Amino acid sequence: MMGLASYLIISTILFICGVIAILARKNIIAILLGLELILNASALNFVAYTRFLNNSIDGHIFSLFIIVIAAAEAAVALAIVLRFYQIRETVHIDDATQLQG
Amino acid sequence: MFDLTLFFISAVLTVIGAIMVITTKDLMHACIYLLASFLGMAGLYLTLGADFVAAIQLLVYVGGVVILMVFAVMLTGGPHAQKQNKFGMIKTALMGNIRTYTIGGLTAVVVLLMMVKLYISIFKNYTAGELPNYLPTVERIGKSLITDHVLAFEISSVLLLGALIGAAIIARPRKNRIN
Amino acid sequence: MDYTIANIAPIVLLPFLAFVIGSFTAKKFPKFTGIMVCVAIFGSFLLSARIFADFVFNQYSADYYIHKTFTWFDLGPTFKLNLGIYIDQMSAMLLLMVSGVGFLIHLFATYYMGEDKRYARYMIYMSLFTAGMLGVALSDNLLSFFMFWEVMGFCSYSLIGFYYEREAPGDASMKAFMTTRIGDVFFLFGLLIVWNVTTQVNGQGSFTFVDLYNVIANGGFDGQMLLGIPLATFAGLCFFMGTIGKSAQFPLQIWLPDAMQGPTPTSALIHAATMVAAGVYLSLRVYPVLEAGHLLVFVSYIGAITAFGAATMALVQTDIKAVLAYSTISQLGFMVLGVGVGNYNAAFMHLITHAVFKACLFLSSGSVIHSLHDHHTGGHVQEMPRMGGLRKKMPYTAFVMVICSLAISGVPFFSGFVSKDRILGEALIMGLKNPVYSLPMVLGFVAALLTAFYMFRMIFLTFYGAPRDQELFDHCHTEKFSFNRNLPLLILSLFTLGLWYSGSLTGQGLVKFPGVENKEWFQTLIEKPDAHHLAKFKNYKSQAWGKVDVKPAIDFSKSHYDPTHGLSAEEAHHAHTLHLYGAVGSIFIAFLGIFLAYLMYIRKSLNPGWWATTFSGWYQTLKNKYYFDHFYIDVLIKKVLFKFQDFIAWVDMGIWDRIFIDGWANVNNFFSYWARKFDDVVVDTIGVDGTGAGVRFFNLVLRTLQSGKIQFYFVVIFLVMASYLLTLRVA
Amino acid sequence: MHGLLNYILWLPILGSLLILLIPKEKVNAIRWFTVAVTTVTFILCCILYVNFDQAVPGIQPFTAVSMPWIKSFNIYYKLGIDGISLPMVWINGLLFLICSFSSFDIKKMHKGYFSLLLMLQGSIFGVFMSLDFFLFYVFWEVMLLPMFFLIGIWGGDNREYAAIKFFLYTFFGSVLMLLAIIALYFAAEGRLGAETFDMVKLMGGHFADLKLSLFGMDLPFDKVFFAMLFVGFAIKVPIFPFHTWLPHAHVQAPTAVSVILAGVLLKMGTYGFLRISYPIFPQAGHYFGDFIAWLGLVNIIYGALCAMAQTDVKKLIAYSSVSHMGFVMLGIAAMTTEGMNGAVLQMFNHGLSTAMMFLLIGILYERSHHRWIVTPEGKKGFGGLYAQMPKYSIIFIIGLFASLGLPGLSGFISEALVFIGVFKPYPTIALLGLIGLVLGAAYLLWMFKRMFFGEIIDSCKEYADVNKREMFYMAPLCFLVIFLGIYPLPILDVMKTSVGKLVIDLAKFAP
Amino acid sequence: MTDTIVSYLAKFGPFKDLLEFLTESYGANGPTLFAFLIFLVGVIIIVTILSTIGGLGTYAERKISADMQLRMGPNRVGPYGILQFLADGVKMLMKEDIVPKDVDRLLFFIAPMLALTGVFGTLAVIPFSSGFTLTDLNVGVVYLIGISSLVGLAIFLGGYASNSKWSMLGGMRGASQIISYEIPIVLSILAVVLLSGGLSFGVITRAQGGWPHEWFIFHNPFTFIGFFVLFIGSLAETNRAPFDLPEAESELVSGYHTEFTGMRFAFFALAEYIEVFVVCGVTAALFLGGYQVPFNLGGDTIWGQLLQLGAFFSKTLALYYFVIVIRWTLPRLRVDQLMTMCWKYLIPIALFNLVGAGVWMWLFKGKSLFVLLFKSGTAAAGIH
Repeated sequence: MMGLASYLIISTILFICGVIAILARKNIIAILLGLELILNASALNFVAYTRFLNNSIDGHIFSLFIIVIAAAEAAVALAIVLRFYQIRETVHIDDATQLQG
Repeated sequence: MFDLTLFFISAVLTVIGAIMVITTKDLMHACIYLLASFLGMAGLYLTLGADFVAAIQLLVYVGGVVILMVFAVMLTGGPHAQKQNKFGMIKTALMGNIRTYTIGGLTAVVVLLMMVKLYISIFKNYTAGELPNYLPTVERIGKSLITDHVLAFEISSVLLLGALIGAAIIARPRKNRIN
Repeated sequence: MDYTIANIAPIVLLPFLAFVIGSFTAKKFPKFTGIMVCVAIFGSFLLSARIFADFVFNQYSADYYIHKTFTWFDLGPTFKLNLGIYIDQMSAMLLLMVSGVGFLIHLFATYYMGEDKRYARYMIYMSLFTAGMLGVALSDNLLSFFMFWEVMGFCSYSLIGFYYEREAPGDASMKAFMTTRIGDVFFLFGLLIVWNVTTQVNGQGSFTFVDLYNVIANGGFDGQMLLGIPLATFAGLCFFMGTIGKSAQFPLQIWLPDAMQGPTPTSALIHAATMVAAGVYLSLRVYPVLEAGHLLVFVSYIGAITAFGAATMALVQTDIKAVLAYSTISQLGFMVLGVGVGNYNAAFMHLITHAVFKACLFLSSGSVIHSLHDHHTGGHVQEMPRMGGLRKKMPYTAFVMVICSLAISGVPFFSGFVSKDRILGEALIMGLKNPVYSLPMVLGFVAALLTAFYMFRMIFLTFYGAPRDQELFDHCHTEKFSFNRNLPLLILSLFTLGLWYSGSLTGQGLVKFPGVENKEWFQTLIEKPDAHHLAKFKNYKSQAWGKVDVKPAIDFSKSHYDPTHGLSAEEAHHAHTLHLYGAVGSIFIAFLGIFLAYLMYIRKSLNPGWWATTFSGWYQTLKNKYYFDHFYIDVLIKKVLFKFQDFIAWVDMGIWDRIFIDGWANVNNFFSYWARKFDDVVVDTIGVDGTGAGVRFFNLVLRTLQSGKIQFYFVVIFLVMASYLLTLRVA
Repeated sequence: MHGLLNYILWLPILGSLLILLIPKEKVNAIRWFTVAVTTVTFILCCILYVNFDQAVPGIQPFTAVSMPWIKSFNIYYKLGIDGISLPMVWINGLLFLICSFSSFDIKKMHKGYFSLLLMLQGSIFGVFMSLDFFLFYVFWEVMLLPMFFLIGIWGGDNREYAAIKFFLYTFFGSVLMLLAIIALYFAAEGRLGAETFDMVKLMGGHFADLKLSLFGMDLPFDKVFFAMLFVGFAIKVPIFPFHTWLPHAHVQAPTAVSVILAGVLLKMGTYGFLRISYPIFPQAGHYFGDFIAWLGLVNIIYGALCAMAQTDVKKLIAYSSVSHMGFVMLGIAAMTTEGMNGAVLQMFNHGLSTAMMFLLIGILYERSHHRWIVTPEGKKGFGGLYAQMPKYSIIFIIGLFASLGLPGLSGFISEALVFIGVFKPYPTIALLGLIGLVLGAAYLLWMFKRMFFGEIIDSCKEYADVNKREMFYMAPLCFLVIFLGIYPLPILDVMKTSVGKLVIDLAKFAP
Repeated sequence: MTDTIVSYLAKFGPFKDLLEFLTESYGANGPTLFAFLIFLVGVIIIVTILSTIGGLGTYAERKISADMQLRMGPNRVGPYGILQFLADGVKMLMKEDIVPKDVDRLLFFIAPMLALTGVFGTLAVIPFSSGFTLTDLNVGVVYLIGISSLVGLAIFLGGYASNSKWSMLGGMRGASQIISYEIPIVLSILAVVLLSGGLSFGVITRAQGGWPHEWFIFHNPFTFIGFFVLFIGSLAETNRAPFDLPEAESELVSGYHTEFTGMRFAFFALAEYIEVFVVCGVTAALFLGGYQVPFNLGGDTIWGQLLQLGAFFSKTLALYYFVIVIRWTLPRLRVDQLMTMCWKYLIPIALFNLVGAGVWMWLFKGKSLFVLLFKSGTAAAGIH
């Protein structure tokens, strides 16, 4: 029951949920939530592979770095969102199109 | 048995949390569901013998990221803000509609196919064997971090510092711009 | 008597230590400093007196000397610099003279400078000077000689410029230093030649006199040329340039009159008794080189011209010190003339006697000047036209000054007669023997005449006749005897008597005291370093500086007086006869000079004003010092040197730096301008911007894809990733 | 004892970094910290001096430091001193100690100033200590940087011009030097078996018969690169006609920097001749001997004449440095024991006396804020200073006479040694060089006369005499100038063995 | 998982027999199930005791403040009014559960639970004694910090869900305060971790000794400062005075729990008081030797365990008393002062301490100041 497959299924569900959150939501923060989900899905995959495929510690370390990067990304992204909100008074993703070609 | 119980509780928490994140209409609730999902993830890590990762998951996501998210949600509107800003834009964006969910769903199906294809190759080569015992990982991670992965470790520390300063600078209100 | 470091070195070190200690105590304890300096020099005097007594009374051999060396520094096998002391009869006498006269002058200075606010500083400068002069006397080598010589030059500079609140002492001190400096650098070059020659002969360079004599004795200079001139001549010229500079000989005599800007004791010690005499002493020390270089005629001409020219200039001076200054130059000229005519010991004797009476004269004039106080200007009076009749006010000074004037004029029984007569006598012999010397001979006699005249002119104008400035006369205090004002004068005047020098006390002189044996004294103790004398240096070895004196292995027999001075009997008779003529002539000349002065300034039967107006051209020439100062300063320095240096400086900054160095910037600008043009037009506008324009065109087409909607991008990303992964075959 | 040179070299540089940590308002802390660092450095230099074994020719073994730096290019971090560099190292320690006291007068940006000063000291130490050519070059160039800023920021009215001129000029020379260094590096492979920057290995005239093909001509390798090194060092010395940066730099630089510039920096050029040019290209050295000797003579007389025409005191002293460095060049060109010893001693003594002069002018400038002997309007700039500032004048006299070479003060012995050394090979030059002595006395005394004698002019009446701090840092220099004039052995003894070895080595290659 | 109740009991013979029996009859899952049961019992005991202590905390607070203000304090219910907290508790249970109209219901319900969960979660790793520890996680410290931050989230959610300005401000203040002060706390705990070489409370406690000089607080100057940093940070973490800005009565009515009544309010209050106990206990375990008894009196026996419990509780309660005294002594800080204190003073000091402790470890091979000072004392050296 607690095999590799179950973990991979869980992580796939998380990933798919993340993708849907990213594509379906129009609120930037909600999109960030989706990103977190995707990151977590990959981290879970790493740890799961470590457990089932080889017993080296590198998978753990990789997921640790993913956590670190997620934290940094959350901090910076939210700061940008706040700044964006201060300037534009909106968090609608389609309003952030200043960089269009 | 204890493990199995923990696995079930965690898995359910994770999956339900994740699904609720994409289905709920309230952003604040989504955050709380995300928290649940993260807690579940920590539990899953524990069942995988990754005690340190679990603890860090708890520390970073529960103590840090979710609170940040919640803050951000609160600062960008909150529950009872006006719906429109001075440019006439929608202030608190919709949490999606049929069209976006359709696009998302279709893409998700494609991604799912892709992942399935990936997993097939994994499972072809994978044979379930004797699983190793749970061993404390803290020391091994620590040694590994300052020997094999020291460069990545240092770079990530610089990254965090940069993120800290960057976030502080970006988010700081510029006094002369306030009307 | 044993000589050790402990009883020779203090001769120099005592005054030097007094200078060092005095530099620290001068500000707080000026009186103490003055006394300490006097005591230190008196200590030197005692030590010198012991050496003098030892050499002159005990050894009685011209061959006896002490020479000790120590290594100053050592730069490896080929270079070792030894310094040391060399004492023979000549240095022993010079030491006694310098320390004795120096002590008396210091004593006088405590009176003369006693009220000055920089009294202590004055005394320590004098002390340093005395150390330098004693060092010169003790030096065994040209290098330390040169070093002490320059120390004296520095002290002279400082003391001439002692009253630095005024401009004139500044000018005078600089002039003095610069003029002597010209001689000094030639002296330094002479040193280099000596070093080189000794290196060639001995394999080891040396500056010592004995090595120099040794080299000359071994013919080291023979056949060597430098810049087309025989090396010995070159070296001799260089050394003699040192003499010319330091002893104020023609043509570098210009600094000495100006040096009178210093306080009077300074003039007495430095510019009359010792430093200027050091130049002559150098000539005497390097006499063999002069002789080997065949320079004696040249030397005698320089000496005679100086003696005569300075004497003529002294005729028209009105400043009491200026008269003495020109007289000093003139007497130095006599000494150099003595060297030139080969009368070695007469020249040295004149150095000693002149030091004594000229010091005395200067001190006396100082006494006079110090007494005359002008209440209008607040300064002292030096102008003779404002004096007159002062013998009533200051009898001691007047007496002493008359005695000394008699001595300098060459009146018999005074020291000046003894020494000057011998120089003139020798000049007469040479002049008669060799027509080349006739001009120096004539000039020498005329200068002697003029000397007597202008000295008594000074005496008469100062002390006799009626007071010409009554107010000044009235303010002048009547002289009271005091130990530091009059005692030095009296002691010095005592030694202007001829019997000390003429050999009368030892039975050599013409005037003999009954019951006195013929003993060695001046004439033969100071032996001319001729070939015979040099022979003993041929195998000479100097002693290392040690604690105990080791006398030379040779047992020197005491010298006997040789009336013929090593000449054949006939020659000696001839010389003696001529000497007698010369003596009679010089007595006559001296009295003639005094008589003329008497006629002019006491009897007033000859009017000096008439002479001045009649020969006004000559008078102006003499007043203007033959236009030497004008030529040197206004023409050579201001017209030539200043123009040249300004030109050089202008070339340096204006042409070389501005145009050639900074000009590179323009060259650079030119190239950089064209490089920039090329860069702007060809590379940038056509190449780079052209590419940009091309890119922009495609950009217009492709930008529509960039909607800026992030979710669109995500979709694209996912689709592309998926499409890529879906094409992968399952392994 | 083995790491002593490391400490001496890096202590000032460390100090210059640590100063940056002191808040810039705490001016006194910065000053005294600098004094502390320079004091410790100076004490270390004294320890170095005490431990020096004068019997050993060449590099002292106890000082040798050698470790690989950039291994792939055979570049080593190699330090060591011998009798030629020890006096320079010592005087560098001393002068910076004195300058740190003198720099209390600085008015702005203390932190940067003192930091740069210490950095300058460290880099100069590096030049005098390094035995690896590459390291030498690095320190040589590093030295330019603090110098540039020190002149360019804290200098006089025309400071930017002077600083840029100094920098570009010296840099031009350095580039030629770099070319020679690289050429030697590659030539060493053929001659010594391996490419190397090691000065000690390169020495010994290995490159005499190499040919260099340039613009289609076959040129002798050693002569070409000797000439290039010559230009590089000559600019630093400075030798006529490369001297014009010096008056500008000196006049514009602040006092302490002038002192360092004249006292130590100029010696780097002559040190380069003694350490690099001559030992590596002895044959070329003999070949160019006459030329260098004549240039030295021109330096002496030309510098003296230019000095005489100046109305700015500092410019006058700057030109006098040109003149005095001519003596050093003359002594080096003579290639005799006496001449070389005299040259090295002159480097040291000139460091002392000219440092004194610049410090004294700095003290005066502190009071007067101008340096004109005769102002551009033709009036007297100074007058009667002797009466106004008696103590100052006494010190000035000591410095002045040391500068013009009065026996009994330090300058004389070295000049005399130089002349003794020069006389044998070049009697004519020796004779003409004497003109320089006369002119040297002339311009200094003339300056002294114009500034110090006579009535006190109105503008000079408020000048205070030297204060205790100024007395404190002038006293050691006065003492040294007099002491070394009477007893030069402390310096002569340490250098004579090394210099003697150099002379003997050079004599082997005499044509 | 060495030092837990189960492992402690496993040292006794009868328990082993019981385990063997269970293994025979129920297979491998038997002992696990039994261990789970024992664990459950332990949890119930601890939660009960701690809830009591939390309740008593309110009583102690009122009594001590009364003492300081020369009042009587509660004195009606029970002897000296000691049962006052029970009375209060009953009152709260009986109260009407008011849910305001515009609140976010989900969050309004979750927030108190979350607070209590966070606090109770931490109890799992608190080392009450060498035998009586629920679980000695080898990442215990990290776990504790992570799980206790749920309280901060709970406070924020409470403030947000109430849909009231006061609550909102209180919640925001609480959250920002808690995440800020977590940094100095973690840094000063890391210094201790550095010294002891482990992340579990057992390791850290065992690295210390019974005597004060063996405690980490006196190990070296850096830990001495670190103790105060941790203590100050803990005060801020638990929103105690002078850092009680989230519930500042005078400004924000009652802060984040203004709208909560009845049992929900009780949860918040209880969570706060238990958390104070928890942080005090953590501080005691990290710096003050935890449950260590001098001479290791009693050893593994039940008496020894009781002595250890006594030692732990006495240290913790002493700190608890100190916390209360501080509350009634110092005035409240301003928000900007609070942040200045954290970011400009505590964090640099904590960083400095961390580096300093590292340098100390490297320089002196981990010997304490005492050992260095009295190197010859074999007793001191032997204990390390």
